Amino acid sequence: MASVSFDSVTKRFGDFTAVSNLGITIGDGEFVCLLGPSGCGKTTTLRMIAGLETPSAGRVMIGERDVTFMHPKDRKISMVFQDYALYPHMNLADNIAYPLKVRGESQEKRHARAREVADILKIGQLLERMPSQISGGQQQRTSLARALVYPSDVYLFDEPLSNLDAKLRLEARGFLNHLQRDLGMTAVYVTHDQAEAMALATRIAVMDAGIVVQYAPPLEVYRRPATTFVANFVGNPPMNLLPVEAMISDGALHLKAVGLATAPLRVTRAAAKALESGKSLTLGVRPEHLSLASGGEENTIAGQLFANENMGPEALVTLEREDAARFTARIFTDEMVALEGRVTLGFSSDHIHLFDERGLRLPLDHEED
Amino acid sequence: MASVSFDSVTKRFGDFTAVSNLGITIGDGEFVCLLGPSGCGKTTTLRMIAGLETPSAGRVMIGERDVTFMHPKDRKISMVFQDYALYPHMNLADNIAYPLKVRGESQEKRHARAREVADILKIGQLLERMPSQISGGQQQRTSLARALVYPSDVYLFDEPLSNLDAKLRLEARGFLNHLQRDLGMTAVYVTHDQAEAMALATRIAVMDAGIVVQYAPPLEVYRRPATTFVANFVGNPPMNLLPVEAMISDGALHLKAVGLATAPLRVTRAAAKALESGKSLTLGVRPEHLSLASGGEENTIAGQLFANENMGPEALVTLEREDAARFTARIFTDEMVALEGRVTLGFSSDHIHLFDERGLRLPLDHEED
Amino acid sequence: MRQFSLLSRTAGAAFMTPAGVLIGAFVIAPFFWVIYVSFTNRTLLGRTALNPEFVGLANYISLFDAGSFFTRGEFGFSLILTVQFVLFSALIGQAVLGMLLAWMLQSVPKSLKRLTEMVVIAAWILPEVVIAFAWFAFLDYDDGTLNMIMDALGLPRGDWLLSFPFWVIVVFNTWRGTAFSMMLFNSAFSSIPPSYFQAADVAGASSWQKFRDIGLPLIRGHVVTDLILITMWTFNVFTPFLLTAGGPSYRTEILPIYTYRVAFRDFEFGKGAAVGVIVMLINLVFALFYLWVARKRTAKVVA
Amino acid sequence: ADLTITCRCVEDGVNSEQAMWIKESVIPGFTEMKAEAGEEVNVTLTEFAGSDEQLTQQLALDFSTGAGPDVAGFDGFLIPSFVEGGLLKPLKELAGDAVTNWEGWDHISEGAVALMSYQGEPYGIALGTDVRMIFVRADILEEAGIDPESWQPGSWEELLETARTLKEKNPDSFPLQLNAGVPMGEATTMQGYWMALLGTGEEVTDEEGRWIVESQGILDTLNLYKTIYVDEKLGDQRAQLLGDGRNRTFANFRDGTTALLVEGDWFYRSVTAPDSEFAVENRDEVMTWAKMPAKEPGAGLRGQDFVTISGGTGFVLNPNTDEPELAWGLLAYMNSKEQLAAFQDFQPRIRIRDDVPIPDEPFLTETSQTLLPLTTARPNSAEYNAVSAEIQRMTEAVVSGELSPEEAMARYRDAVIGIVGEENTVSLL
Amino acid sequence: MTRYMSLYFTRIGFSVATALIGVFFALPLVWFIFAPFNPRAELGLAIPDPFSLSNFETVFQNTFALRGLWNSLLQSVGGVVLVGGGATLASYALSRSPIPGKHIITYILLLFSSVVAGSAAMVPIFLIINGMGLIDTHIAVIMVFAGGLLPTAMFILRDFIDGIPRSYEESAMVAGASPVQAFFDVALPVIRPGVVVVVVWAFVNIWGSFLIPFILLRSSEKMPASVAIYSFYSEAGTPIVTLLAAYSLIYSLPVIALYLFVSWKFGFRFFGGIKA
Ligand SMILES: Nc1ncnc2c1ncn2[C@@H]1O[C@H](COP(=O)(O)OP(=O)(O)OP(=O)(O)O)[C@@H](O)[C@H]1O
Ligand SMILES: Nc1ncnc2c1ncn2[C@@H]1O[C@H](COP(=O)(O)OP(=O)(O)OP(=O)(O)O)[C@@H](O)[C@H]1O
Ligand SMILES: [Mg+2]
Ligand SMILES: [Mg+2]
Repeated sequence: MASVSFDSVTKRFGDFTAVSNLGITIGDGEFVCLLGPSGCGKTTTLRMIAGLETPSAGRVMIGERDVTFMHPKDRKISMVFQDYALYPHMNLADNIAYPLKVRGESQEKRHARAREVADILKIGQLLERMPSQISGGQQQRTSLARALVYPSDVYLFDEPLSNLDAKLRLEARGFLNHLQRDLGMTAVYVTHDQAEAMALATRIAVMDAGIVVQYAPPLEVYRRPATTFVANFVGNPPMNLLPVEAMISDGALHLKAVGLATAPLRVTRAAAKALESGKSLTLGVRPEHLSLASGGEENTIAGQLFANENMGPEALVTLEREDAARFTARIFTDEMVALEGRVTLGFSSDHIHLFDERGLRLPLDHEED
Repeated sequence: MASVSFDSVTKRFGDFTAVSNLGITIGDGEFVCLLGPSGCGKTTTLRMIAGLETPSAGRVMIGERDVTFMHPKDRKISMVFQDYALYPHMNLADNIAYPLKVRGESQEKRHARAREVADILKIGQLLERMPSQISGGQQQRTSLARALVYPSDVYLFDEPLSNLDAKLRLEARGFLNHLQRDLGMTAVYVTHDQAEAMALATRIAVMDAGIVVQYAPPLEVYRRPATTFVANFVGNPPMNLLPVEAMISDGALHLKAVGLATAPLRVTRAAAKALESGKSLTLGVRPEHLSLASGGEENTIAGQLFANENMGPEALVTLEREDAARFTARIFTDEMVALEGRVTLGFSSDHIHLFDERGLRLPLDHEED
Repeated sequence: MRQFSLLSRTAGAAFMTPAGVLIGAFVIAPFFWVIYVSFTNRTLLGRTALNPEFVGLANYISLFDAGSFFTRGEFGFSLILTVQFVLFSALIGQAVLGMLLAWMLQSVPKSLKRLTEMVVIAAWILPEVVIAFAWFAFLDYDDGTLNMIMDALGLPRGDWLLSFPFWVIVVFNTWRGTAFSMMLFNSAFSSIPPSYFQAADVAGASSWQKFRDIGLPLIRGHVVTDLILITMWTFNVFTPFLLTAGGPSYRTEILPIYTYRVAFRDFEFGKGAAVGVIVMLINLVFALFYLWVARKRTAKVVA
Repeated sequence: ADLTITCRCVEDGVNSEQAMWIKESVIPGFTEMKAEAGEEVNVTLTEFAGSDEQLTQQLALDFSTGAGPDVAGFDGFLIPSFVEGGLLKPLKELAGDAVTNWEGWDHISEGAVALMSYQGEPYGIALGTDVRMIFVRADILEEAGIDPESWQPGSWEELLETARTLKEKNPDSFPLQLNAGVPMGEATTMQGYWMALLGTGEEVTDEEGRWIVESQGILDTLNLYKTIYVDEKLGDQRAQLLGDGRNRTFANFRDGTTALLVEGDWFYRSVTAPDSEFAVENRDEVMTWAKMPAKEPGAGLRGQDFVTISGGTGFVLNPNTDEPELAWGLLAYMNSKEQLAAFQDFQPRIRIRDDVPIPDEPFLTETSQTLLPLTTARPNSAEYNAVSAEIQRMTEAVVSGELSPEEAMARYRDAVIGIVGEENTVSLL
Repeated sequence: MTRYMSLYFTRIGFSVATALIGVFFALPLVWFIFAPFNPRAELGLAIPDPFSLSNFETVFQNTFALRGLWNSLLQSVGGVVLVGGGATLASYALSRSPIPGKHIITYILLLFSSVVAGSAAMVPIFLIINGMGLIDTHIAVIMVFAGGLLPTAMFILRDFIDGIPRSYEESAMVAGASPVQAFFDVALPVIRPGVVVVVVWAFVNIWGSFLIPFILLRSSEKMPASVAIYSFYSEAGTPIVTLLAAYSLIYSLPVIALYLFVSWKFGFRFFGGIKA
């Protein structure tokens, strides 16, 4: 095991900068998720660790070694590919044992070890099959087995679960969580599914257009998203965001928007300084912090019912405001939520997020640390 | 709009029976989801409505018309495909207007109508683009637009959201929910994602190996799964199931299994008759009905911590029992759930499900109707 | 800057070497020899064999001599004939028939599909001497299979090789080469997601509409490749020689046969080489034309 | 030392007898002779199964590069163009005195030496020569009430008259065959065009060696073709145009569709020989021959009443052979009295040496005695080959009905001027 | 019900049309099915009576012709090995290594090869082979065929390889394989279906070709079947129909067998196809 660090790494493809001035460090034994929308440079970052792309500038270190220009085969890494890249002409045993084969292990030893790993991953009875003869979930585990068959400094995962269906994904996720707990491996895990990142990571690097916008533990990312981008990206359904106008009075902050009524907010001194009345801000409330309210009170928002999805233990109620903005509330109940027409949702001041006009988080009093 | 009904429909591919003796009716204006695991015959059922497969036996009716052998183009249906099937060489306008083109509408009329529909679906400004130049969510809406451009009796959807990422899927789901509410269309919707089915359907047909095992409204399916199969399939994470032994004493039912302690259950008279002591049953508890308990009490189950996934507003805690069975609890909290070693989960008798040895639901007293 | 790639430049060069050497020796070197010789009056026999002279464009000019350009047995006649031959047998014959077959094969019963593919491909893979002989027997005036059929149908017999020699080689070449286009289009069609066609079915499209609106536009890239290859091959096809020897009266003397005559009967290498170069230029023009048409259509669609 | 020899001959195939002779007589004899002289020689025969034309192509390429067999079968009329191209060397230059001193020259007539010579220098030795005539189906003439024994047309008109009679008797037949068209290649020029043209008193060149590009003789010849194939359908027009036309003419004769066929003696020796594909049943009874008449009596070349022409094939030496003396030794040995005599056992024929007895074959004796005095040869010119190809085109244009004789001749004129240059042509009109 | 028919009319129509085209393709070959077994075969179509193998007996006595088959096999296999091997390596390099202008290269080579396919280039090829001292050798024939077929083979294969995910080799390298190991262990087996197509195509081309062996070979022991078939021409230079038909059938069997084998084992098709 070893740490991985990026030293001002930039990667350009022609004119296009895919990753720009990256400087994060992944500690030994950490499980870091790279999270971000399609095309934001996650895969590129991962591939630079693997040696499948060469940085245009900067250095990549694994432990104490500068691996910037090292061939992948010399890096002591393992990687799980999104499409698994199982060799269609080898059976599972040979697929799993391939890293041992290229290292010149004897057939016997290889297969013994492959069986060992396969047993751990519960695919021991499939070793004679060809990849085309097993299910997607089993393929996923085979590719995992291949990555684990040989001790590596760093384990890399490129959206390994994205080809699985919902249930298998959940199962595999639990499995990975367990594995990480057991092995304490250093892992870098690419995903664009925030739930996956939340469930697995010790730290999440949220990326946007080649830049890491927040690098923090999952709950931190969830509770204090650094920007509107993160706020919108993390959480399912995403945080409701609404443009509001700031009004300072009595050292407290009032927010103004059509159909919105908020209680005065106490802000940190630093934030208060930066704020002036009339400034436009963004208000954020997570769906799970919204509840059905009777209307008219403080800290409520109202609109026309847009959709009402009852799904067993919870319901998603979406209202549409006059300005076409939508607000979704996630209500934990296994009763049928029957609604019609105008709907009012309430929230508590404790669960309010505020962002300035550049989209950066404004620390509020209740979360001052 | 029209209803759809199946009259003892069976579909065989060679020796293999894909759909067997299907007899459901989809009412006018209903939104029915066909839900089931891969290969259970959902698509085949849908394609028989569309006319893309011909039943081996039985009749398919749309409204009053027997359409069993009718060509798809004469059925007055619209269909949205899993991969959208947008023609990559036509721009959105042409894609959307294609059904009108084959009906010989003039270029002008076609485009006017395409614009109308596109505007409703908020892709009006993209009409000149090619499918490759728009996002997955927009592609999804385009394919929806193509299905809506022409008035149909029935709308068919074959996993239309499965190619979208989590966030877009959620958004599109809300959108469909809204559309259904607005248009009141008769729709048959294939999915293997239970959340989708729960959120959208007026009724769900849960299928297994070509047979409809339960056909009921979503909450009914969630609350009273007819079989272990349904119980396991509906709900995310799925219901925890555990083999137990029945012990009847004092007209109450006691359940016995290692590490399990349940309060005596009152069962319906009918059920009590059928039960004998020593019979093996299956106990089911949904993850969202499990909570952390201190151990030793009644209605608890204990085991070693297997995985602990904290994901913002909720955490999934999985324990592994000595017999390798796993139990997952879904805990709604946005605090970090810190756990180690042995874990005990508790549940209430109200939230217990019981199934007999054939997997069929045993009605319990608290849900007697 | 070192840049990672799956195969380094050196390894790539090493991988290229075997093919490179063979191509260098037996394609590129002969190619430049042909170009060079096309500017000389080199022959094999007679006086100019020992002292070939550099004659500039004389070979080309003489090929395009206006006085005899359209005369049978001259270059111009062959050229026009060949263009027609390519048009009818490759573009209309092989490509269209191949396309038609590939399209229909998508929806006919499996056994029929296999059988048809088998005979079509047999026509393609059997050795040309064998094929030529089979056709000879097929077309024979007195007892050929074709005339037997004509008799049976109550139609007049035809003296095919004599009365319609050009059409015979057109049909022959179509017959011989359709397999390639068929296979190419077949796999092209089957790489189109079936849902595209089903969506059209549901939308109400007929088979022809599906072909015109979806099938054809989507395999445009394959069509271009196919046209480039079969055009090139047809411009070079020598097999009709075995059937007609270019006759009667030069009526089937397509350019490959013409070149053969000039280079190997008359041993006028200079002139033969010039023909070869012109054929290559025509091939180039055709290829560029196909690519241009394909690109233009794409551009129009995008715009 | 190793020697290779090539000819268009294959056991059980083309020129089978020749292949047998070389394999069974020449090679063993030669190796034995050399072995006795203490020299180990290894001779192999490469049997070539393709066409004459293809063999020419191979030899031309081989001789231009130093590859190829040491001794090669060769058609005499190609010698000038090969020599001009530097692809052949005189025997004397290759093997020196051994050639000059060869005893065989004394037994070969000057005319026969000339068959394989150019500008007075021998480049090879002919195996033999041939003559051309009209082959006749006696049975068919008889059926039409013509006495085959005495039948000998004295003019083209008489020839045509007979043909007309036969055609009338059997309208589906094509009684007369005079080769024309491109597919038959040199067989058109030699067996067809020359045989007619000579009957007008002309040759292809004039006395000074200039090529005649316009003349009454050419027109008369072309008109004869036109009469036969276009106007009166006395001949099988298809056979002149199709790729396998020559074989059709053979088949026509075999089947009796054609009664009068102008061919060389090879037709008798090989084509219709018993057991061959075109064997004529009861050949000795139903097949006779007649001389080819001039247009009018006395109008033929040199004022003759009848005409014929000869060519010859033989063997040449590879100009680049590694073993010129030995190769010559083999060539000389092949043409020794013993070997040519041995050849008669495989195939009786008039041999080139006067000391090899003519076999007891009435046909060979008669034809050679009658026709050899009348014969002539093709011009010894490097351009002949190319001009001959133009002649074939010209005849094809006429027999296919595509061009009139005048038009065809005009095109011929232009083409020949293009080949040899205007200064080397002459118009006799 | 009438509408039901319309669907099936298309299908039936297609089936009938396909069958007709199939018949059109089969007709010229029908003669071939009968003639070899007919000791009195002529150009006319006739059911053999009696059915006999005597033609084959005669053919099998012709050692020259039999050796021709062997030579064809030698040259085809040799050529196929060079084409298959050379094209695989080269197309792989073109697809995977950072060689500049690699797209245009295949097109240019394709055009070059079109010139060389014509008979005009036989002369320089003869001169080159002669210069190498390889006239009348199998290896000469093999190399010339390989050179001529390689550009097209590369054109077909490169497209195929481009369509194969790079993650196969990438995963091998991450696992510790060198580029060459990755090629042989992983890429090559995955490319195989494409190589098979090229191999069959090359085999068929070489197997039937006349001109190149004819120009480059001299001794009858080395001539392939395409040349040796002329030994079934009579004294007069006409085909001996019976023997020729029998020999043609024998001569055709290997390509048919190869095709059947390949389509059974791998499925002979242009996977996804080659496209510009
Ligand atoms: N080889 C390349 N050449 C040019 N551009 C590239 C190349 N590889 C990636 N890119 C571009 O770099 C950007 C980042 O790509 P990357 O694959 O890292 O995205 P990602 O975050 O993994 O996205 P996804 O979730 O879609 O996989 C994209 O815009 C992509 O188009
Ligand atoms: N054309 C066919 N020929 C043979 N078997 C088929 C055919 N189409 C479907 N099947 C089989 O019928 C069964 C049901 O297929 P169907 O496509 O309806 O499943 P599904 O429920 O839609 O599954 P998925 O969620 O994977 O799409 C499957 O086992 C499938 O293999
Ligand atoms: Mg990626
Ligand atoms: Mg499906």
